Amino acid sequence: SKDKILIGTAIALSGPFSGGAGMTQVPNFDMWVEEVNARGGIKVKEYGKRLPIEYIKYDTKSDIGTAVKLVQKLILEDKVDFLLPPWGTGTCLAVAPIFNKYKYPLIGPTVTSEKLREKAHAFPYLFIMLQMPRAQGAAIVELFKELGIKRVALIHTAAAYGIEHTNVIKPALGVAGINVDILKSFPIGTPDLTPLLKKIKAARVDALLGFTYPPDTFLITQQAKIVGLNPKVFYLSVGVAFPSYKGKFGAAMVEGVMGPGVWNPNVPHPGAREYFARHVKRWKKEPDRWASAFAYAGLQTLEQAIETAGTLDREKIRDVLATGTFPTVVGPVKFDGMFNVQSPGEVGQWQNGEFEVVAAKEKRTAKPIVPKPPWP
Amino acid sequence: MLQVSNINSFYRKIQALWGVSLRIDEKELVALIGANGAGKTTLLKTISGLLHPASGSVQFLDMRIDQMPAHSIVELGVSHVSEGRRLFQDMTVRENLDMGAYTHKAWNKKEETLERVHQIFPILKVRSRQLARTLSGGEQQMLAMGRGLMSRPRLCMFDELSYGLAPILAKEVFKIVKTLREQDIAILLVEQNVRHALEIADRAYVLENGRIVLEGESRGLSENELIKQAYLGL
Amino acid sequence: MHSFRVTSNKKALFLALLIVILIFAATMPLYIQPYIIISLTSIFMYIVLTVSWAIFSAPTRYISLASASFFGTGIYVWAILGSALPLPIVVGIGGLVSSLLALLTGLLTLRLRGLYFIIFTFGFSEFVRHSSQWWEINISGTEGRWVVGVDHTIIYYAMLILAFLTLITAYAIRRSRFGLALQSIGQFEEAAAHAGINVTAMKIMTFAISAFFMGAAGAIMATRWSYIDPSIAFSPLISFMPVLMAIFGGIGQLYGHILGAGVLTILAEVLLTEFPYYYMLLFGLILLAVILFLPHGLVGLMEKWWKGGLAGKHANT
Amino acid sequence: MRILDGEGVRKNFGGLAAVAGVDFCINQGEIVGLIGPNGAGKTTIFNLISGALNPSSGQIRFNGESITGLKPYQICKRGVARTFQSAKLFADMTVINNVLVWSLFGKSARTPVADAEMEAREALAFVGLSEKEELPAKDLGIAAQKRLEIARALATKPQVILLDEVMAGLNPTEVTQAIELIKQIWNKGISVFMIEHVMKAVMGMADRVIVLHHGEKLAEGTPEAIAKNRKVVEVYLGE
Amino acid sequence: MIVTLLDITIGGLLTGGIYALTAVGLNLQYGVARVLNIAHGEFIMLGAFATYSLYTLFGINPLVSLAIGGPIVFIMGFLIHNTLFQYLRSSSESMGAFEGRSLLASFGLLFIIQNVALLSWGPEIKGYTYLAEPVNILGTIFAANRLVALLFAVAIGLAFYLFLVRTRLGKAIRAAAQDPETAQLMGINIHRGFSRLTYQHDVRNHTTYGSPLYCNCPYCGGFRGIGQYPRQFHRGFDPGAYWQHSDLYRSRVIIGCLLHDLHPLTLGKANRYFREIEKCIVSELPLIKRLSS
Ligand SMILES: Nc1ncnc2c1ncn2[C@@H]1O[C@H](COP(=O)(O)OP(=O)(O)OP(=O)(O)O)[C@@H](O)[C@H]1O
Ligand SMILES: Nc1ncnc2c1ncn2[C@@H]1O[C@H](COP(=O)(O)OP(=O)(O)OP(=O)(O)O)[C@@H](O)[C@H]1O
Ligand SMILES: [Mg+2]
Ligand SMILES: [Mg+2]
Repeated sequence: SKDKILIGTAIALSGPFSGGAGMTQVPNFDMWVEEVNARGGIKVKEYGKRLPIEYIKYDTKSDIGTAVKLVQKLILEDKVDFLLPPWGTGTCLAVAPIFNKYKYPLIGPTVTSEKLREKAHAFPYLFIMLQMPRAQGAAIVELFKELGIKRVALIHTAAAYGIEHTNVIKPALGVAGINVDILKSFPIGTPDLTPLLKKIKAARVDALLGFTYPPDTFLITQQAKIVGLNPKVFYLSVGVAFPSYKGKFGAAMVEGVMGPGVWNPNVPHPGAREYFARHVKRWKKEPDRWASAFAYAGLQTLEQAIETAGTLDREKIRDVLATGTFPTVVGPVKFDGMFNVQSPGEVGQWQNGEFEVVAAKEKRTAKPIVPKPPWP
Repeated sequence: MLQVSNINSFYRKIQALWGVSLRIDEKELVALIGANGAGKTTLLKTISGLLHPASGSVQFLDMRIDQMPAHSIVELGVSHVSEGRRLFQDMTVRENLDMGAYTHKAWNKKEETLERVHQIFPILKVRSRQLARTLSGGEQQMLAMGRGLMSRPRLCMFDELSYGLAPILAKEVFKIVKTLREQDIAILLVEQNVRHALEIADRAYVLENGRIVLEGESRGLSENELIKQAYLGL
Repeated sequence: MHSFRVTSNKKALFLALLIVILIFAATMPLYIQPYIIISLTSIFMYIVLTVSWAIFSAPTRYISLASASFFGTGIYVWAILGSALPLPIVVGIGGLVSSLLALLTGLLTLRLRGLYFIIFTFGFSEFVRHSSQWWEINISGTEGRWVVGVDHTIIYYAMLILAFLTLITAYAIRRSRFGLALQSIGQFEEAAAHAGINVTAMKIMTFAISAFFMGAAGAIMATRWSYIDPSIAFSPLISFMPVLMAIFGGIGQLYGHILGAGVLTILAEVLLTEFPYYYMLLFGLILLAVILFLPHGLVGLMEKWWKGGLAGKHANT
Repeated sequence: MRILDGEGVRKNFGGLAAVAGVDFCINQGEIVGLIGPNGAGKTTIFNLISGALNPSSGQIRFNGESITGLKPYQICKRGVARTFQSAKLFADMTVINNVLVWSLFGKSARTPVADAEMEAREALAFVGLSEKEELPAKDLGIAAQKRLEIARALATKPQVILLDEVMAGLNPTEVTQAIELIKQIWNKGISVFMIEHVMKAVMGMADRVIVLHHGEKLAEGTPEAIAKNRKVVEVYLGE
Repeated sequence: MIVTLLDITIGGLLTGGIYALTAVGLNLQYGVARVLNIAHGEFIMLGAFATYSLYTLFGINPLVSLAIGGPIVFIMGFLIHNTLFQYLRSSSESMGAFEGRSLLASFGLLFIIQNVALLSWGPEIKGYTYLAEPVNILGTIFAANRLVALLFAVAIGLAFYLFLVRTRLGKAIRAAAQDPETAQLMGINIHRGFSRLTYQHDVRNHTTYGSPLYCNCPYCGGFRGIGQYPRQFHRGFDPGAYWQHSDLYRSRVIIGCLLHDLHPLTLGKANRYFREIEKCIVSELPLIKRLSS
């Protein structure tokens, strides 16, 4: 008989990924474990009682080799019952085969890759919470069409995230009759992008569309202000939805900036507002508007799947995951294949200090402000 | 002026000097003679403070200096031109000379001293901006001597004075050393050209296996049979 | 630095020890838990990296930071050929391609000494990473690649054999005329050239040999990762770890490199799993402590014990 | 028979012509002295012969074949060995290993290690350093370092040996010993080209002396003639 | 046309110039103190975080906190050098051994500093905006904070350079680094710590251009520090030739900046990766030629 559920994770607590992991995943993991244990644990019918969670957390140092090894350690040596997902597309993809081999469900909040579509049959244990590039692309194109955008500058960080989004959205823009005037990539962490921004300014495009990682997102925002680049639509990616983005630049400066998301406490899902409040109370900081809530929703999904299956048998739990619907702070999660139907593409925009949903149309919490107001 | 009394010096556990005593008076030119490995360099290092004797004392101008750090001894007016030149290889000729005059006293009169050194070794002026490492062997020797003089010492110790110098220059250098006395500088000279050394020195000491075996007026010593045999190659 | 001639006594001891360890290591997967096998594979990997790094860098005193580029090249060779060819062949090809890359690097950088060399080799591995990234984005149109995975016992044996080969090669080089030549290059390159040693050829050749093992190690390790992209494959950490491990263990002795790789790998894992939040702090402090108190690395400590033990025996008799 | 000769050899350092078009030759079995004031360009000539530097212009031939532009190791393997003015020893290696490197690699044919080791011992015995075989080279005094330099050069079994001031820092008795040593080298059939400021050695041994001044050849001739040459006395020997 | 040229030149100076100055710091450390400081970038990160905290918590003007932070970091560098590196040096039998050990030591420092920063500031990216105002120079626009950082860095770097090359004390530092024993014979008190001065300088210099430019995280140092070694190298990294061939050195700095200036030009034409590749090749060729000749 069992008196606890052993849950482990290997995630970046240090190294370059730890910024993202420390924003979107680690606080939610910790908070969820505390909450579940406060409730007395997860109810498992098989044992006829609530089983508290024992939680093991290892640091991958942001190194994929280490991540792979630690996941093996958790499975083979610590013999955990469940694993929580690591941070980032690359790491998730690298550990996915191991999760599969040992039949551990992987509910990943920060993995998005079109490459997975061809692999779906090979990874029955992989479930993806966040929107895929195709969905995000469609939402953006839809929004641009509505706003009458004709010419865009498309730039991206040279990493899987940026490349895949670009590959997907470029043809979609073409189909919609929107012209890509400038298409450029740059390595993550490039120290100075003013030349590129000046060029975009000179081209007088309607929209800047950037698939960027946090360091570049921050840099471009600052430098766009300096060179006076202020197109009608200003869209950057990972980082825009972070509270620290608003924190660094101030609400006035980020007003009108768009980014992917989106989740905010005003979404009409049960528990959303309460989740937001608990997060702020526990960590003295807001969750980001991009993947935090999805990470938390993934944990809620896992919890519900265990309770529904009424057992710790992971094969059965997988089947529940693959077929069930789970109400969460991001809405009812349901997996179509491995992809979360609750996560179509969404675009957010900073308006008066809140990151409002502006696309898709039916999910709007506010109307888009276009053209973007001038930099303060 | 300098009184070395009964010192014993060691390299870790190996004793290199055994009860060595030596004296230099004002304006005196003293030669130190000995075969390779006799301990000449060791004695010079002990005086200049690079080594500290295990016992015995070194007095300079009535001050005990045997446990003083080397840089303080320099300030008292002792200059030591080391064996093997030991130049600052990646600095220019001029900068090496500047470093010779590092002590406050010497720094104030640097330009004046420099002029004198340039007079003695004109080539150093020509090569001013060249890196020390690219000088020819003899030029390096001249630079080492020049640098030693830059500190305006009261006592100047030369280890292997004429090492690598062409004959004409070696002769010249011996003359220069002699004239240094006229500028109130006492000299302790280690030199393999024993004949020459004895010619210009007032007194000389002979060091063998870390012990002083002979001392006296240099004229007398050059007649000494032992010296003739062992050091003059006669 | 080691002496050219090794006393037969030491040699016999070394051989005996090696054989015992080898038999033990070869039978290990039969009775040991799988995770320990996986950990041992990592240790072997670092032994391969450190020893092969030291084949070139220890005697010549050229500190190379290009290891990542060789290791990563091996990884990519597996990623490209892994599904088509059997493991040993791909590993061999991985080694050869890395050697070729090392020849190129060597031609570019081995004329430089000291800091220049260090910086340039590091620059070179960054350059390789950028180039492969450029290639992937612009030519392959993607960034990451799926890699064919292999069972962990097979990886273990492959790495064990590679480690064994690396050690034998390192030992042979040390004992041969090459070892002496490399050492003299490290001591005074100009004099070595005048002694009739073709310094450039010697350096480049050794550099390529050392790269061979790194590339082979990369090809083997890739099988464990299942997904790679250039920043995973060419992680700069791989360039630094061998240096760290060799100095930590004691740069002058072959067993120092093994010791350094073994101890640091285990230490890192223990710290990482036991103290996830203070891991680096403790790791840094331990590094500092070793540097401060063991000027010759772990080898110094071992030798002290060794000598202490002998002295103790003498005292008793 | 000419074994080593240079024709119009020139080396510029920036604006300075350290060697300004010098002709020289060494015949089989000769001892040739190279003298001249400090900075005259003597060491530079050795550097040019041994391949440490490439001449700005001119030709150097060994046994009638041009060796200009060859690498030091090639020149060494052909049979030209040198010593350095300031000893360039492998400081942390033992004395015997210092020599072993030379005897292993310095010859054109591949020498078995055992033979090379024997030759290294021989060379050390020859210069009288047998007792110090196992010391690290950095523990040697200056005189011993110079001997080690010579032993290393000899271990390559050269046809010509270039000696750069091997007598500097020796006292007269030691100079006499060194002269004996060089004579023995010569007895082995090795031609000697030596830079020296110790006149006793040059005048006593050399068959011919070349005098360099400001990178140019000032005079050449028998020791007796050179000793009397007015110009040489003026710039080099002194009155 | 003139505007573009100006844009390129000043833009290049702003980024290339700061790299070049970081290179000077590294140069000094290695050339004078023989410490190959891998933790170089960590000090930048620390400086940046310090000014960040002072600014966000107490609203202290970053320029002011430089005046406070400078001395603090200076003292820190002093302590690190005086205890750690000085000890390593005196207990190492040769320079080669010291270099190896100091490399390992700076790795130790790197880990410790990163961890301390991680514990005190958390892993997220932080940042603030200061002087992020456009400045118009003859028609082209630059960020004021970059200009200010550059000016500061240039001033400090230049002052220290002149100190080392021109003054009595500066030359003594270099002499002591080359041959400590002989330096003593010149009357230089090597134990009073000269080489540490360079360490301090280096550390201090970093705090200067750290902060307002970038957003910070505990790993920004690692990226900037280690990652920049090669880049810095491409921009005039030349310890050997540094002192005596100061003209050469200067020209390398300028070349470094020019190289960086290629950046806007090439960005207009080709992919950024080509530029990285091109930089490697362009900057390595002349150096290799020079060293092999
Ligand atoms: N650093 C050292 N460590 C150990 N022993 C040393 C050291 N330096 C010198 N010795 C030994 O001390 C003795 C005296 O050496 P010293 O250099 O003083 O002799 P010297 O008379 O100057 O000889 P030379 O004419 O060769 O310069 C020698 O036996 C030498 O081997
Ligand atoms: N790399 C260099 N750069 C500039 N000048 C140099 C370089 N190497 C040598 N020289 C100069 O060339 C000249 C010749 O030097 P060389 O070493 O050949 O002299 P030498 O005849 O051997 O003198 P000595 O008898 O003093 O050793 C010297 O004046 C020296 O300063
Ligand atoms: Mg001596
Ligand atoms: Mg010479």
